[in-house]
Amino acid sequence: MLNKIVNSLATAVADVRDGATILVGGFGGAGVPEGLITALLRQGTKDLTLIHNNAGRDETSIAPLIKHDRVAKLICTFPEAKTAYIFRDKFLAGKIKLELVPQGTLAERIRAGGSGIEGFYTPTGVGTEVAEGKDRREINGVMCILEYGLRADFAFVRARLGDRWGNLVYNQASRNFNPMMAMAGKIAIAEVDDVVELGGLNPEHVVTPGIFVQRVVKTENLNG
Amino acid sequence: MLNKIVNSLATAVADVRDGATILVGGFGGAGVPEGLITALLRQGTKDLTLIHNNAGRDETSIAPLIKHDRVAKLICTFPEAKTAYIFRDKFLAGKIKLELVPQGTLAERIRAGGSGIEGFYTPTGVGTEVAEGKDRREINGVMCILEYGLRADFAFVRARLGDRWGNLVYNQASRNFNPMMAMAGKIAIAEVDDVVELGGLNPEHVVTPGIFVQRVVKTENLNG
Amino acid sequence: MANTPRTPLKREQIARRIAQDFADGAIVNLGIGMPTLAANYIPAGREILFHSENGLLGFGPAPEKGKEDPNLVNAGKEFVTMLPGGCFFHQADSFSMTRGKHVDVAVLGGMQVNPRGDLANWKIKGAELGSIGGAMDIARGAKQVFVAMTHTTNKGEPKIVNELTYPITALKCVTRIYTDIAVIDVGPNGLVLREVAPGYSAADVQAVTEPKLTYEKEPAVIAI
Amino acid sequence: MANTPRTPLKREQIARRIAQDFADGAIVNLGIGMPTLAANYIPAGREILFHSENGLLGFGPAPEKGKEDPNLVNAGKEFVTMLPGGCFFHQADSFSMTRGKHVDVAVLGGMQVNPRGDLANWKIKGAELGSIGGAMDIARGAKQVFVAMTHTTNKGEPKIVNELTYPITALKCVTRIYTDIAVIDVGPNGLVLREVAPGYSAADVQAVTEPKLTYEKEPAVIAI
Repeated sequence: MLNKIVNSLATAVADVRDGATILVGGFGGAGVPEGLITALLRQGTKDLTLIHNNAGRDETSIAPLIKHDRVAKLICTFPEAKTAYIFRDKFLAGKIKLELVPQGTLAERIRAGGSGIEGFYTPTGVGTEVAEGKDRREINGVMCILEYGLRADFAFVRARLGDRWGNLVYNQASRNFNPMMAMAGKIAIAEVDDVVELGGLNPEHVVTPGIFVQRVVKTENLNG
Repeated sequence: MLNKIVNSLATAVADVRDGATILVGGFGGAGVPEGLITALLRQGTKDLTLIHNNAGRDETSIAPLIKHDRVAKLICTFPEAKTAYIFRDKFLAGKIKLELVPQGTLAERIRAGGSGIEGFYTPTGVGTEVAEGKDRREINGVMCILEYGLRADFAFVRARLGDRWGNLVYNQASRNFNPMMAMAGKIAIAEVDDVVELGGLNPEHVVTPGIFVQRVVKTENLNG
Repeated sequence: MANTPRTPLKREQIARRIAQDFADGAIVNLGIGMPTLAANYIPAGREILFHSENGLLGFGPAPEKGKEDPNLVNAGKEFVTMLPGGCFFHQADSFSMTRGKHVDVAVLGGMQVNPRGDLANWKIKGAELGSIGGAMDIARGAKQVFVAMTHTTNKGEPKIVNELTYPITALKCVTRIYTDIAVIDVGPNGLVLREVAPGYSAADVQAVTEPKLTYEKEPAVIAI
Repeated sequence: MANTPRTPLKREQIARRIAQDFADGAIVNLGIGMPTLAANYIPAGREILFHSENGLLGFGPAPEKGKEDPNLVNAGKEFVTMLPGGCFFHQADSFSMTRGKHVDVAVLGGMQVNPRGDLANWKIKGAELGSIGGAMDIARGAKQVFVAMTHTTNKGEPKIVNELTYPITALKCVTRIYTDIAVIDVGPNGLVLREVAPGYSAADVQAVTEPKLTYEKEPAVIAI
């Protein structure tokens, strides 16, 4: 029987090792797997590379991992924000590396990684500092740069409902990066509001087919 | 007011000109916009380039257009089939050109075209005749070939329901190529079982957001 | 007109002027800050669909107090509502929309624009950090890019310059510039002054604009 | 064993043998023809998820007579049903699954296989036409590729050869070969004979196999 349900957040992240690369879903405060992040903080892993749209949001999202020096490198699109003061201090102190990626390019690189597409040519970033050192090619009269697919050891995603085969549906704008990240994580772990019985999700409405998800865990309030 | 509803299949295809390139949805018999194809046959346009998974299915799907010598070129994945005898005869008589593309590469080329991605590196086809004349590149130890985004003047898609903003949902396995084709057609025309009021589709369940669709038309039985 | 005192537009007035240029049925992406205000001034009788790069199309105004949903936010992390016909999608699809030229108009903030329509808006010159977010993809991909900004910096330096000195967002993307004192088109032969704020002459605008402006006759006064 | 008459496996028996190698919970894609039969022989107690490249995961057996739905077909255009937990998706997502190494096992028909695991199965040598369909993507992308075929051609020529003479489908993809007389692994050092049909010796199999087979001891008889 194919059963991807895991009993606790702590169990779900127990095998994340030092130096792991982790895709973390969410955009601002919506769709961030806060429970998995908290469980990982308690688990103690360090030297992580995180891939996430933002650089933390006050004391939530990925900020606690950055605050406790667990993150060696961050790949993100929007590091400069009032709410990302923890990242800013660590960055200026030289304690964390940053790779800055345009948002659409980040989404596409992750999708490509999960799809076995090794690289693609995009017009986004041409003529900007993002293009520095990258291969250029003109196709159909459009100048493009070459970007590479992005995969990770783990993906932490946040969904509304999941079943034991790993099928997921999301909650409105909290969908954001989560479906692509599930595709590109070798082990994709979905933190869900609720687990439903197999057949509880309409086959027409499933957003992430279970094939992309390795573990499903019901959210818990670890700070309560 | 944004109203993409068109009154008849004939009106929907009236401006397709000789030499146009058309993406035609469907896989086998599922999800083929039969009404739009029939309307186009009556409209009389010729020298078409069609992009479709198959090469016609007995006397249905794109076969009537091929039979009446409207198609100058076909880009497809599965031309050799018992049911594609009309195409076979025309091809062997030198009356239609063929570009053969692996199915996943075709799907991805269409999605890329609709997404402003000009090209991508895929491992599919390496070492085969599909790779002949194509740029090669090894990325992350994986040998790949360069494939290009594919766009068309029109996309003919088949959906279950549509609204006046162009939002679409499909019917089970008839989804297949239709969503990508809607993305990549400059003018995407959706033939639907029924038109619903705005708000009649759940925002979580829309498969093709209306931004990708230019015209929505209720199906008609043109052969009745 | 010689008697009218020079009256630069307020932020809300710039936003109102921009909104007049949204065609009925247009799909519009509004950047954070002044651009977002344009949503409040849609001329009566026009239906505009707002796209937000975090995965929304067809969203509406802020919810009533107490009805905010953290899973329903726009790219500026503001609470929004969904209109009938709106839908959700993931970020890869969202940037297929922008990169793939499906969005009619993007309104972006600006730090500098040059006569070729190159835009700088994501990072202050010499800053340690900056946030790209969706800016590079959206500036490159929207069919029309409107820039909303004050005409000069706090120190009175022109923001419309011959050559960008701030980090570039995208090349040849801006189609129209809206400032507190002028509306300027980016044409094939450079900048064309279309409208001025009350009390301003073309010469007044030219005096705080580095590149040469052209205009056929004394430009119209912005209707506010 | 010397007394057992040589009894090559029937198609159904080959399919049954293949199905024994599907691990519980495996995601399996079955090619058209003999591979499809394997679905009928899943060992008791194992839950297998079938993927079809036209956009289905978790489909079940053929419907009752009279309940066929033309919108619910697999890649072989056969009518199927959906199991609880099944879902639909478009073809670009479907090939993200195969190309992106998310499918555990693909079972494909074969025309020729060589000791490096290169496969030919889409076009007869010298034919005017052939159909690639999803074969190149699936052969290249599945984690394991099982080939199901008769051991020799109608004329008795080996299909397991030193060098392919038929058009190639994919390089280095086949992991195991199931024929009417043997089960053979493609190992790092070439072909390893694992099992033989009743009444056959290793020497019998070698006699109709062009490359050298290795085996540690007289191989086991296929349990049918």
